[in-house]
Amino acid sequence: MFRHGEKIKKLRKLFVSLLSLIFITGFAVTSNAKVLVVGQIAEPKSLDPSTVTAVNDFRIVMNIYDGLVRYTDGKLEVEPALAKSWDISSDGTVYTFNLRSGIKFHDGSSFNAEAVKFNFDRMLNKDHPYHNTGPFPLSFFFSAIKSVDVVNANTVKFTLNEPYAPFLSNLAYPTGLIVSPAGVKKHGKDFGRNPSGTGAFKFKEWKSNERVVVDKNSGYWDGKAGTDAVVFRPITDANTRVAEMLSGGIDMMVEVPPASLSKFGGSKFSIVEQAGPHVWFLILNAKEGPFANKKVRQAANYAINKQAIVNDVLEGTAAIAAGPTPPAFAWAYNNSLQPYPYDPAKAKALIKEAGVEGAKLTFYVTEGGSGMLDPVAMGTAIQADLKAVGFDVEIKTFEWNSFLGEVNPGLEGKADMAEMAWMTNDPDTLPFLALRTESWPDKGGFNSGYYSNPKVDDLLNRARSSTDQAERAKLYQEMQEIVQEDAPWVFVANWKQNAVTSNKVSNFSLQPSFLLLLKDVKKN
Amino acid sequence: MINFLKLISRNKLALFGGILLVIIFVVSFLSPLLPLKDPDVIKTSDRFLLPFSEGYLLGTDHLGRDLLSRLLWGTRLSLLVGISAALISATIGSILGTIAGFYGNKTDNVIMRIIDVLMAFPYILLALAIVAVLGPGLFNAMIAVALVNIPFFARNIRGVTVTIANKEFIDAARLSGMSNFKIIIYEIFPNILPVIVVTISTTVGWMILETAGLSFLGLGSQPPQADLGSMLGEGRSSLIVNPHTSYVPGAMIFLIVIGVNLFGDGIRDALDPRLSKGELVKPQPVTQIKLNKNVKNNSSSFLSVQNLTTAFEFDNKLHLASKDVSFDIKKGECLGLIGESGSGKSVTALSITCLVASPPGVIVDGSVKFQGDDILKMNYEQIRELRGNKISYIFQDPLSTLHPLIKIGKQLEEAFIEHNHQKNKEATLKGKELLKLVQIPNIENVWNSYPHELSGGMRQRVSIAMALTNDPELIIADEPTTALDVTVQAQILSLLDTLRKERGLSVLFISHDFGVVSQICDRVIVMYGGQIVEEGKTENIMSKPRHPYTSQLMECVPHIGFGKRKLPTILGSPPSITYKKEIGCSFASRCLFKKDNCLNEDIKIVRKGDSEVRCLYPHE
Amino acid sequence: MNYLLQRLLSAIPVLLGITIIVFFIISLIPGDPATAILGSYATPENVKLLNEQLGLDKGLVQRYFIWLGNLVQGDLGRSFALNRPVLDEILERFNATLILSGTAFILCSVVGVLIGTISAFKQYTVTDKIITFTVLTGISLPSFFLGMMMILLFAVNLQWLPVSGMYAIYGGGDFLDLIHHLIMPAIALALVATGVVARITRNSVLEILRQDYIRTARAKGVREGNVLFKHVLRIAIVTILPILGLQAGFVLSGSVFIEIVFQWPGVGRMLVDAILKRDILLVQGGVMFVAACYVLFNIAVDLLQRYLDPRIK
Amino acid sequence: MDILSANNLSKFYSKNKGLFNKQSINLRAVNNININLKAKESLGIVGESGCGKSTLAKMLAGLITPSSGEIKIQDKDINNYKKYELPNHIQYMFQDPISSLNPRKTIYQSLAAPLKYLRNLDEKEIEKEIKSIIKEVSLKEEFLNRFPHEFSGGQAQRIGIARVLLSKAKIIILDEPVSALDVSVQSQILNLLNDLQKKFELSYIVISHDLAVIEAICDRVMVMYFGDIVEKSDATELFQKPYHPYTNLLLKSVPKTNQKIKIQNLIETELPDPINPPEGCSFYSRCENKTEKCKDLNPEETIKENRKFKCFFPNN
Repeated sequence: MFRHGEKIKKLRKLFVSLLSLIFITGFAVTSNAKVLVVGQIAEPKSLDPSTVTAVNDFRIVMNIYDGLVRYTDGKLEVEPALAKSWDISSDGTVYTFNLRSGIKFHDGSSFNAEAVKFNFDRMLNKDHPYHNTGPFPLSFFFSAIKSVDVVNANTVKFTLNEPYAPFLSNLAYPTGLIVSPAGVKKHGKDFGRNPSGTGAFKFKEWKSNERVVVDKNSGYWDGKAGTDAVVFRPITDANTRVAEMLSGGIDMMVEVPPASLSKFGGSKFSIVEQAGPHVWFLILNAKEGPFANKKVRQAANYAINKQAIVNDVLEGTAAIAAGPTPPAFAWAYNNSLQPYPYDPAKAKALIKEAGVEGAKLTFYVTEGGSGMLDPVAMGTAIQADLKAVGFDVEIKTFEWNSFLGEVNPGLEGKADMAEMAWMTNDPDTLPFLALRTESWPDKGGFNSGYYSNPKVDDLLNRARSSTDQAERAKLYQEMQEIVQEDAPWVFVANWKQNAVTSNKVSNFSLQPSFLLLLKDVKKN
Repeated sequence: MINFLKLISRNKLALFGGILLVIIFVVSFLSPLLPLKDPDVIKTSDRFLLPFSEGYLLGTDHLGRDLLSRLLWGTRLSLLVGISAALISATIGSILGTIAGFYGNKTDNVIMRIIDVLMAFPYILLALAIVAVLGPGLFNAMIAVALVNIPFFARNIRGVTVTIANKEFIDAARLSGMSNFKIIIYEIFPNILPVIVVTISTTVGWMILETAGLSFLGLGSQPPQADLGSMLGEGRSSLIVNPHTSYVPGAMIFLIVIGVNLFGDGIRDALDPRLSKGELVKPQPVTQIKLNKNVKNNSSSFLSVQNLTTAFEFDNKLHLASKDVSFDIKKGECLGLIGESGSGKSVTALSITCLVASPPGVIVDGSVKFQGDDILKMNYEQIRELRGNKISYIFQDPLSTLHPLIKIGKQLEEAFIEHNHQKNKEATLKGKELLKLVQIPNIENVWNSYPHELSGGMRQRVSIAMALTNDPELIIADEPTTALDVTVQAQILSLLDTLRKERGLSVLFISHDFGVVSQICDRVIVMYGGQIVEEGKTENIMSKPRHPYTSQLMECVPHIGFGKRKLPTILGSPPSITYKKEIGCSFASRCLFKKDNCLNEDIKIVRKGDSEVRCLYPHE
Repeated sequence: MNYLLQRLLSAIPVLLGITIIVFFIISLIPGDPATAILGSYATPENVKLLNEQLGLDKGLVQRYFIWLGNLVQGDLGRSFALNRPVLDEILERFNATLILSGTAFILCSVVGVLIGTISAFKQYTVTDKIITFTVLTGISLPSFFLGMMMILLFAVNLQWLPVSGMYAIYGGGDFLDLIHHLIMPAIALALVATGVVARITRNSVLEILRQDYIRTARAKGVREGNVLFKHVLRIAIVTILPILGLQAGFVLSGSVFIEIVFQWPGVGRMLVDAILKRDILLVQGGVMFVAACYVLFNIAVDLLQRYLDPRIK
Repeated sequence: MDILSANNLSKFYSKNKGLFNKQSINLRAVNNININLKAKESLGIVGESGCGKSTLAKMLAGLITPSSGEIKIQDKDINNYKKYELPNHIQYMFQDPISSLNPRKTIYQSLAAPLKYLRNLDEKEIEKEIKSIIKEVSLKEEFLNRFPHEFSGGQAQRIGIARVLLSKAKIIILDEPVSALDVSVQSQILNLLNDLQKKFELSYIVISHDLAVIEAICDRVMVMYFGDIVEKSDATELFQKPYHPYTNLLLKSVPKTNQKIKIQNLIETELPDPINPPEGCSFYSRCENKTEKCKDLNPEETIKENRKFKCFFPNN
């Protein structure tokens, strides 16, 4: 018995020392000064910019690749990038780009006009040998392109079917980033896992669910990056992401949950904010049910307390939306537009007028998704507001992809309202894809609520083909007024995107384009 | 039912769990009647209020809803879901399990393969897929949780059913003309019901956790409806800043599940017959000794047992198994202890080295002097030194008394190593020598065999060899041949007799068979109802029993050579062990010579002729 | 050997059954993979086109057999959503799941059996009560909740342990670094299973202690320590082995939550996403892999049991 | 006339040797046995554990299906009886009286089953029958509402007897009817069985390992060894003058109260391997009278002085 007791004592000692060993190593982990760790909201789908659609993926690819043009720092205006300059034909259908010379892709191959042609042909031409490396869901951004021609090694000519105002802006979008043709030829379908561009960082490794690492591209044409490397860590759970940020596991995180912003108030962190072209709205089913009546749609706009949602639920990380176009598109925004005030009494009156008191509504809510902010909480708050004016709202929640599968084909026969949010690069995109009669779901658009106003259709078509920005602005502003009055949506919020960085990080700013540019960021 | 509640309330933790559950049930099911705020009313300006804020006892959530109200409504829903899920999967699972277990063969094979398939599938993914198919919602989550738990029930119930289906009463029912269906309903079901109840009670908590898990993944209840899982999911997004929104539902889940578990354990214990028999209490290495008085024992015999009284303690009552047993064994003597079941003979034998399982066994009186030292006054280490060394045992059924998973050789060596602190080499030599001694052929083979690979006779020889390991001076053989066939019995008895004589061993030989005892014992003690009723030389007792019990018992043993006939009998059956104090002769009720005063007072053992007898009117 | 072959062959119908269930359940989920691939801009037109490209316009049964045919040749297909060979993705992540669940499993087996035995051997003492209470607490907490609490306490407040991930982003990568990251998730994952194992062990040890062969050992004068380690544990392990086999399944399932909470780069989170995105081939491949491991593991448990318990032959 | 007869009855338990070995192993339990039972007769089957006597008994009662051979009851093959008709003719009494009663049913419920399902009586008749039979087996009426665990072995065995009687079957197979009971109770049960046999004109097949029990109750005895009947005889003659050496060994081995132990020769006690039964006489290895002939040839049934046995060199 005694001998046995001694054995236990020895074991205990061993155990204690083992434990302390483990904990001591824990304190030894310190961060490397020159590596920036970014907390991402999800695992990227691919690092082939032509194939991805999520902002989360854009945040990485923007740092690996360059486009012909890019957005000016802090603005939504286009400036030269891989193209030094360009000419636009007077009818607005031919764009000729003069390319920078001597630029190499990370894999060593050269960037030239052939590479540009390869990129767009791959996306647009079904017979291109590498078209099968797609699908390219956003290729319709460039559907106006008739042909891409190599004039000489440093000159490339785009011919469009018709004048298309957002063309340059779309080129600056991640879908327009230029990938290495040699890389695509080498890796084929797996190019997305072995990306090669001309950007400030070059791809180093991608470990599933762990990290994507990019190294400084020391030969970058536009000056060297401020850090040796950037690590993108996918941390899907917002809470864990916040915890990692607090404990120093990451240097920077984007899309900070509003509720946890208060944790980052001290001097150890800094919060960066930037409004961007984002609008969060409710699609109302204008084809059938109570919302077929304009008065009821307006009533919904009056009934919802946007102030409470924006200030409380979203902790001030968003502003009230007045109409379909976000104020971030300053030149196209109608400043005279006033948001629908919170007026439940008026809402009730309108509902009574329309004779749909106590109607039962089905409301599609998503659990989360690109730009959706805090959709369940917002949906619940909206449900409560509508209940207050006499609507019986039943919420159905869906995971993001199922949600899109339900909503994009149209709400007819299924729901009366659905949440939605868009982040775009041009004032044209959202209304053109989601408000025109021609963009009803059965015609291949995203007008899931079946809104139709010939006047709006006309305004949008004209704005798109004009190359004069002042004229476009006028058309868009008129459109906004009509749409606000027609209320096909409930206009809820414009997001101010945010990010938190540790105090070691400097020279960081968010872009209104929602893209994450890390080249100039330094870490001390 | 009252009995059942009593059993449960005996277990304090279960009672605590039960009370906890009752409170949670009552409060949450009364929530519609309680003066609570509307759980769905949003007041975003009051969001994230801490517990004990004005107007909000438990604070508010991210939309400013009253947490207390949501908690109670949510608990109500979660309980409903958990219990319904448990009931659904229990019903379907039990039906499948019963069918598979009862019909066996192909039916069993097909059902169990399907169950295997479902079990190999990570259940949470299966549940997830089912919810994805059915669409989100608490009801669908419940269906999914119920479905994925069916295999668990089916497997459990199948196992129990197989055991029951092989019981003799099922054959008996079949012989009573019952169809398979009726057998399942009337014979099997009542027997598996307790298992189902126990399984349900222990899985409800698990189901609540699982539903919470699905809600955590966002597939549970739809807003604004509250259930504990979705509350936890909602709270989680603000865990770091406002942890109370997670703590509140988390704590409730914890309380419910711990309540269910404690109460479930209580139900399990109450329905488990082994517990009431004390079978799930750890037996101490030495019988509990609580001597009431100091028994004087001046005997200088080799072994002297004086006034040994051993009892079983149930419900704080002492059931006396052996009463005031006194006897001596001389060196080299073989003493037989004979009696029917419940006569106290085995308890007496085990009490000598304090081997009666305790609890429930207690030695309440007596003295056991072995070579001058009182064993009942020794400490554990001293007793252990005696066991298997100077005093060793041979037990009845060698299949259950030999360790099933240790090779014969290892088991033989063990006693040697424990007592001699010597290494394996000597122990092996000694062990093989002993196997030769008990005339085991093919020693090497047997050495490396497991007990189940040997025949009953071989096993008992191994037991004898094991008992002889440390050259003991006393061997206590407790019905060593009862489980054996007659032909084997004869050989074992002959072997024992030879060894004892060769080695001058003292033997205490316990048996119920007069034939066996008379063949090898020098002296015989007859026990009845825990007492010695007669003692004397074997030939005297066999030829001239004095006690009416002894004589009547000997008469009703069927002997060969008398043909088909009516046998002499003893009326009634042997007394069972009870805590009641009975005065007088315990055999009186069955005795043919009973007189009025037999029950008046305790009867002392007296010398009559060559024997000692506990009887007022012994045979002449 | 013969038995091993027999068991392996008998696993085939089970695995086949799994593929059928996975394939058809996933196919029943509304929505389609094309929507997931195309993201927000998925128009019904594009979806239809893409579905044709992916071969999803073919009949369900036909697709199933095509998949099965490829599987036999070792080709698990290409994930729709990740645009990557399924096998690559699984192999890369499975390692992590194996490390996490394996550690948790070993933890729950060793600790569970150990404290269960101690608890039984010290029945009704303070030790027993402390263990019983701890075990009860352990099995009454949702593992994901526990994980969250652990992060809050040990990672955020005390900063002893890293919040998430499997290796440190820089400087790490060695064994100690792994252990360091493994502590919290492994404990959170193992806790429930440990509780279950400990409870069952306690009961079976108590039952074993009542057996005749334990009395025999005591009658031989075997020391209590040896009774416990040589006689009781031997049998206890044999009785608990099948339970451990079951626990492996629970641990594997539970790892889904833990991988989410601790951002462990394993296969669990991937499968949840894949199910929701209807990435049929990835789900098929992943679940097959996990299930095959579970089945193989149980065969190993069976073999071990046959080895430890000679009576079974 | 024979009330029951079995011809060439065998039972093999087969098991595939392995996955790829289609050849199966036959475990021999009962091998080619012939039995006949006359009305009002009691036939004993005696043998050691593992000799196949319980398998034989269960086959006769229809609880196990034979591998080959036929069983006839009242000259009608048992396969030709309707599904639940057989128990009306033959009943089986179990060795362990307690475990043959459903622990969760009262004695009344257990006893009512045969009346309800075999004899289709109504509630009133059932109650009457049960009350009368309970007297026959000397139990009190108040026992009827108790559960099996409240009874001693002897009482439970009386309940078992009562149930068997309620079926009105004339043939009863008694499998070790008293081996689980205390000596003082054994004789009560044996006497009861003898009395009931006379009263209800029953035929018994008694299975036991205990020669004394068999002798006390049986008219005729069959000695079974390794799945085979090695000797058949009138009870009295068999116990006085065993022919087969195995019968002789059994009789010799029974301990007697009036003699001290004799030193036994350590001859083989093991039964042959049931997977590989020996070519010759299965008792060869243990036999005192064996010769080379016995090793190679299995003796056929021999009739000598009206006695049947399977041995080349019988005792006496």
